[in-house]
Amino acid sequence: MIKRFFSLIFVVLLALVFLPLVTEIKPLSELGMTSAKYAEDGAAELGAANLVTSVVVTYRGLDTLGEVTVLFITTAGIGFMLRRKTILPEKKRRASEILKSGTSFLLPLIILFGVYIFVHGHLTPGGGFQGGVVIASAIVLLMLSDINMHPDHNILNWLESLSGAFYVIMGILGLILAGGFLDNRFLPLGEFGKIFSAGAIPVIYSLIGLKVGAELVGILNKLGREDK
Amino acid sequence: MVNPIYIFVIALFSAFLLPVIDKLGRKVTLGVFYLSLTAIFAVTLLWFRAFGEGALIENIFTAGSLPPFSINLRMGTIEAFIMLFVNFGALLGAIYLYGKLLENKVYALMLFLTLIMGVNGLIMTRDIFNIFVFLEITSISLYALIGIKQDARSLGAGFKYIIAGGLASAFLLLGIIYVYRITGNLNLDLIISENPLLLSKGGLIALFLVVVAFLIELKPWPANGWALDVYEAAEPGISAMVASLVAAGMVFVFYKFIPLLPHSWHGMLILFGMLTFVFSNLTGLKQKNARRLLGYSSIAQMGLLMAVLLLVRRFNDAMDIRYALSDIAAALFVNHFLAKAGLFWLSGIINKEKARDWSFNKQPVLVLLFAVFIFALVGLPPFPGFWAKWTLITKLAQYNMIGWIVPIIIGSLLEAAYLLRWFGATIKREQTEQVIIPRYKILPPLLAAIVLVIIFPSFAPYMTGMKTMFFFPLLAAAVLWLLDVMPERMRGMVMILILAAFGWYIYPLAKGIVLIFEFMFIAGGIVISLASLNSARPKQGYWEFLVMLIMSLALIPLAKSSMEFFLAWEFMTVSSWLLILRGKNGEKPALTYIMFSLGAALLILTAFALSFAETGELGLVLLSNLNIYAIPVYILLALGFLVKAAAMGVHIWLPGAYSEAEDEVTPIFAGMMSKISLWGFILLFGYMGNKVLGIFELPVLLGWIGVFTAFFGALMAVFQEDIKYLLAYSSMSQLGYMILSVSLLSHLGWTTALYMSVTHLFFKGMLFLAVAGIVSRIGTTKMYEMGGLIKKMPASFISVLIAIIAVSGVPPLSGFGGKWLLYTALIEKGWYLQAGLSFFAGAIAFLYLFRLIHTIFLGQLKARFREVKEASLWYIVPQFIFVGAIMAISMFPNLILKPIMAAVETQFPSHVNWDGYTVITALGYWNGNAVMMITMGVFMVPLIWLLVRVNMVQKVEQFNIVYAAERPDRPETTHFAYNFFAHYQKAIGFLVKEQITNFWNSVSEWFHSLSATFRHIYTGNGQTYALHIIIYIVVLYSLLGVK
Amino acid sequence: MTIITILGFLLIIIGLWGMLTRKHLFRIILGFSIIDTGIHLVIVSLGYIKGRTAPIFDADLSPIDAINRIVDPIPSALVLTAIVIGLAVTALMLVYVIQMHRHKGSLEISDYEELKW
Amino acid sequence: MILTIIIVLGILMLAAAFMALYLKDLLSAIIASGAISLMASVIYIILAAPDVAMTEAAIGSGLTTIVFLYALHLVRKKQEDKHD
Repeated sequence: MIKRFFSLIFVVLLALVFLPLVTEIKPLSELGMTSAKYAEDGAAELGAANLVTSVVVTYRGLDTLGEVTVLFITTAGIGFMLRRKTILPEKKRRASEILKSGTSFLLPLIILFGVYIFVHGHLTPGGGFQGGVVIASAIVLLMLSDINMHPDHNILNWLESLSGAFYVIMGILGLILAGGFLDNRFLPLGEFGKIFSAGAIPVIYSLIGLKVGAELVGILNKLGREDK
Repeated sequence: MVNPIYIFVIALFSAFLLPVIDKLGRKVTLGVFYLSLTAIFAVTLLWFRAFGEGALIENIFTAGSLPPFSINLRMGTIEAFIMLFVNFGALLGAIYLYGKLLENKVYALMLFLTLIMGVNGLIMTRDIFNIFVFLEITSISLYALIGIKQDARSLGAGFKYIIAGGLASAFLLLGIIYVYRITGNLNLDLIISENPLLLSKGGLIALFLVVVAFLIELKPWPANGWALDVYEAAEPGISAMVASLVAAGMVFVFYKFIPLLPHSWHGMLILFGMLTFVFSNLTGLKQKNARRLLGYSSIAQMGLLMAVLLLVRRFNDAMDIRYALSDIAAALFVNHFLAKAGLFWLSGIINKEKARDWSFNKQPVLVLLFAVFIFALVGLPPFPGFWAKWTLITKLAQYNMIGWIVPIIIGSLLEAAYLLRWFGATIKREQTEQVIIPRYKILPPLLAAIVLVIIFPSFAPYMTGMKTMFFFPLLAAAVLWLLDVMPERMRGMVMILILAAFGWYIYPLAKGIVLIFEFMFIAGGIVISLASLNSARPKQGYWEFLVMLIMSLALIPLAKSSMEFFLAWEFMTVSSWLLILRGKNGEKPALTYIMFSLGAALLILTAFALSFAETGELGLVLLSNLNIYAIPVYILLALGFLVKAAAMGVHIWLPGAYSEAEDEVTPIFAGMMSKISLWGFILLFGYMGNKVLGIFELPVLLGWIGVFTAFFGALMAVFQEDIKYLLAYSSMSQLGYMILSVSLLSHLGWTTALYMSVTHLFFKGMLFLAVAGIVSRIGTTKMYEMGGLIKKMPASFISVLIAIIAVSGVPPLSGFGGKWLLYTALIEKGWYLQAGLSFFAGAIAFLYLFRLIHTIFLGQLKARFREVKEASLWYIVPQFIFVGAIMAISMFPNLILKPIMAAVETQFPSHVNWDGYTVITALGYWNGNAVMMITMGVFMVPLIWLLVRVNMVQKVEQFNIVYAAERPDRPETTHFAYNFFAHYQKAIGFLVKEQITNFWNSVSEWFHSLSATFRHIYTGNGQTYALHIIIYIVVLYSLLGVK
Repeated sequence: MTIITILGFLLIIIGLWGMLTRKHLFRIILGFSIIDTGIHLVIVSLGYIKGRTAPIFDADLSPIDAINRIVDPIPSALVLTAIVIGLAVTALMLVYVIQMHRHKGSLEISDYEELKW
Repeated sequence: MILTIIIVLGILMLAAAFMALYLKDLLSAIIASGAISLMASVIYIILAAPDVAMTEAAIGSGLTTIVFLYALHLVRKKQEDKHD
């Protein structure tokens, strides 16, 4: 009880620490120096219509590489934590027929949608992460519909490894052929607003999408496997 | 130069591809894994070398834009330096974990690589949000790796760790976004240059949140329970990574943010760092679990490092980038990095939970490694920690931040207490079970230890002007260690040869008083060492420490700078401590000894630091120029030397140390090492003369301490039953006389002190050697178990007899001259009270000296000693060398008095005249020759009378009482000499009750119970730990005074 | 949009409160994810400028006058990263809980106190 | 108008937060927590951050909830296994 009391007091005090952050900081009225530069030159420099994508994939590309790495670590970590010495016998359960046929109809559509999202990441909202999640959700649907179905471990591994490796290679290409690591301009910028534009951004975002998708599926798959 | 981006590329590339490569077999995967780590290390090594050759800081831009529009990295000297160690540690850590990595899934390899990448990123990146990302990469890899050991304990610990880490990240993220909001960018350098923007209230809070997040990552006291749990429960290979690698990354990030901190925060943050240092060490005092103990030590070191990083900002000159290696922080960092990782690795190899259960199973390599790491952490020379401590304290004094020295000293002593206690206990443990240890596990700690040793030349900048010979003790010890294959006696001979050569080498450097000391140390050392040749049994470490001790003793008077003095002093302390530890029951006394000695050393260090602060130079001569700090320096030095002299009040280390050290070593302690404190006083008075504090003249105070030491030492000697204890207290008493006479600050006083010092070496050497010889035959030091040995050991008897005549100060032997000089000197100065008391003490001395003859040699021989033979010649020969010396100087006092007086004359004008063999003072004269003749004549008459009547003596059975139908439960009570002075005890026993021992025991207990109290905050509950963090944040916020 | 900033902070505080007081391991993690959501709200709200549009160029928005018409793209980019990292930490915590439960069969934080002092 | 929506959403979110912490049924608590993210993504749309909105909806409310449910399932299953 005394701990609850202390918790209450100190949480309230912490709120008081935060208070000036709300009262003293006025709402933003114009862009800061960094984002003003992005707004002015970002489109011309990198050729992507979605400025957030420019920031995510190129200007702050190292963050994004790190972010992909974080997901990668999580997948590895979960696989690592949930390792087991013995494999328990499987329990079988049938999924309903409706769910099954519904899934087989929906699955290609959802995957296609996911691919669309990350391929258009430089033009419209969304990108590798969002597309990756969509693809992952398709696979989850599949896993739910057929409890015994699991994505092929090997394919996942290859997909994850290769997309990651190619992502890094894109970075090196930027370093060698253009201005720096993860610079997208070693490919032609193309015509602004078109799908084949913005240099390597669509390529990188697609790789990110594949990798994120594979990793998320990996996470869920590993958790799901524990099931048995 | 290789772009450091490739460090990420290598790590990520292999991490991404490892699952695929693993299909080719685990060995291949591991090959790629180790290759990647090596490549990363190679990259940093290249950079480090480039900076060594004068390369400039390199900024690495990404994404083809300049910062702040893109993320940039920086590779500079400090970055390269930290990364060099991080990547080296990573490689070693990976080697250590080889077994685990082989048996676990490939994920472990991937996680390890990302962990390393994360830490490298943390160090290089200059973008604050990127710091967050790399922090997460590091933390999440770590969270997963903590799960390498799967049991409820380590999982629970890992979960608590995640909670804490998650909270820290949350605050960091909030702080970062507000920093961005206020400054409009995320580039650290730009933010630093636009610092004023952050000085608004909102800005300061944002800054506070960022900083506090990294503080939490540094595990500040008391909000650090989660980290301790992980140190304790995780796989030691992982704990090693947390304590070294990850900590390095966090510290460096904190360092990067320091330029942003408002100046007004520094003091409070330093205080919090120091609190962590002191209280973590305090809490460690009660800890029994080895790894948790290491955890406390790690956290303490991080606290110190953090405080130092902030303090160093104030030393404008110390930040010269070219000397990054020799910087305090760098030295502390390297020291802690390697030693702590090494100890965690060792803890995995030993694999015992309780620190007390550690044993090395007869693996000398492990003992050596353990010693290196522990000594490095305690800050003993020649390890980096020593230089760090030295420089830190001198710099603090120089920059007028003397107050900070206090927590550093207290914390260091506490840390030394538990680490050295642990070391002592482990070394002394019975080593039984033989465990096979995989070679690869020994390699990492071995390499870490080697680096700790070979990094030594990097500290050359501190050693400018320092003579090489001050490292001879180490060198000699190393040589003897390498000669380990030789027969034991041969090694001993080599040691004596080394000593002789060293004596020959330093002879031209020594003049006057110094020469007298050198004579005592080198000649005395050689003679006494002869006794150690008596046995051919292998003695591990014996000759090494002995030569180190004697050589460092000899070096101390030769020191010209405080650095030289302190270095030799530390070598002396360590080697003597290890010699005590070698004794059969040496564990406890050695601990007491080293604690007092380290305390004394730190007092002396502080004094030197103050002197440096005032004069700006290290020369000891400059002590005489002191003005502002004269009084504190005087007092600190005097206290340090008093502890070393075992003066009244701080003497409790002495009896245990003397009696538990091996019998052949005790004469060196008593005859030689105790004199070093006398040298200290000569140094002190010689340079600083008389100082007055308030109404007290300090030398007068010291004189009183001396006379009381003489008095109580004698008194306590009276009531001892153990012969080595008796002699130990006797030495204390004698040293009291020397302090008294040196405090006189007169020609006669100093002459007395030096004269006594030399003769004391002779007769204490004899006595302890005689005792060593006797003990070697009868195997006990208890006097009530002896008796009647006169017939069995006549040679020993003669030497003891001569010695006690000499000690007691009756004519005709040399002790008389000492007493005579003393009283003359005291009266000349007008110290009548002191003269009276020392006369009284001299009388008491008879009581205990009488027992040496009476109890050991007279009375009746015990049955079990019927077959005892005379002690071996190895003991007898050195004794008789001393006998000859005593005879010579008793007969011809001017042999020794003349050089002493001539030497002292450089300090004080002499009022003493010489006439042939006669010393003439204002109060009378002393002709040693005549005194000798007369006394001999007086002595011979009764002796001959007794010899004639010898057949009339009636013999009494010693153990009559045993046959009186009683079976005594304490056999010693049947001995006629047991508790011999019981009647005196009734009268004056209250004076010798162990009040002082009790006092120091209660000091120790007080610290331990304080430790027990404080560690109760670590309840083991993850939520409580989270609450600690919140409280820490709120409290720190209110104390920093963010306005 | 100060009100959303406030909302974010309220969520942070509530999440913190839950994390500090609820005993069930799942609730602690839920508390964490509430804190995370709160932080994300704060970040995005700080990048918002009244009356402006998303930083995506199309027929309506040309790069020329973008500087006066778009909201700050950087917080959005940062939040993307933060969200993914949040998921990662949450997932790892849950896996820890699963393993803890496997080894000890308890989901109460107070049952994991064998390490102390 | 927008302000009203935000206020309503805000109140709902706070309520959901309390539900996530205090609802007896763990399953509902998890759903409530997912709902917070979902409502947050609506707010992101209002804040002109469609990318964030998509991500929060997909990851914050979608995936996180699924992971939670998986974990819950595993733990419950263990408990049942124990009771058997």
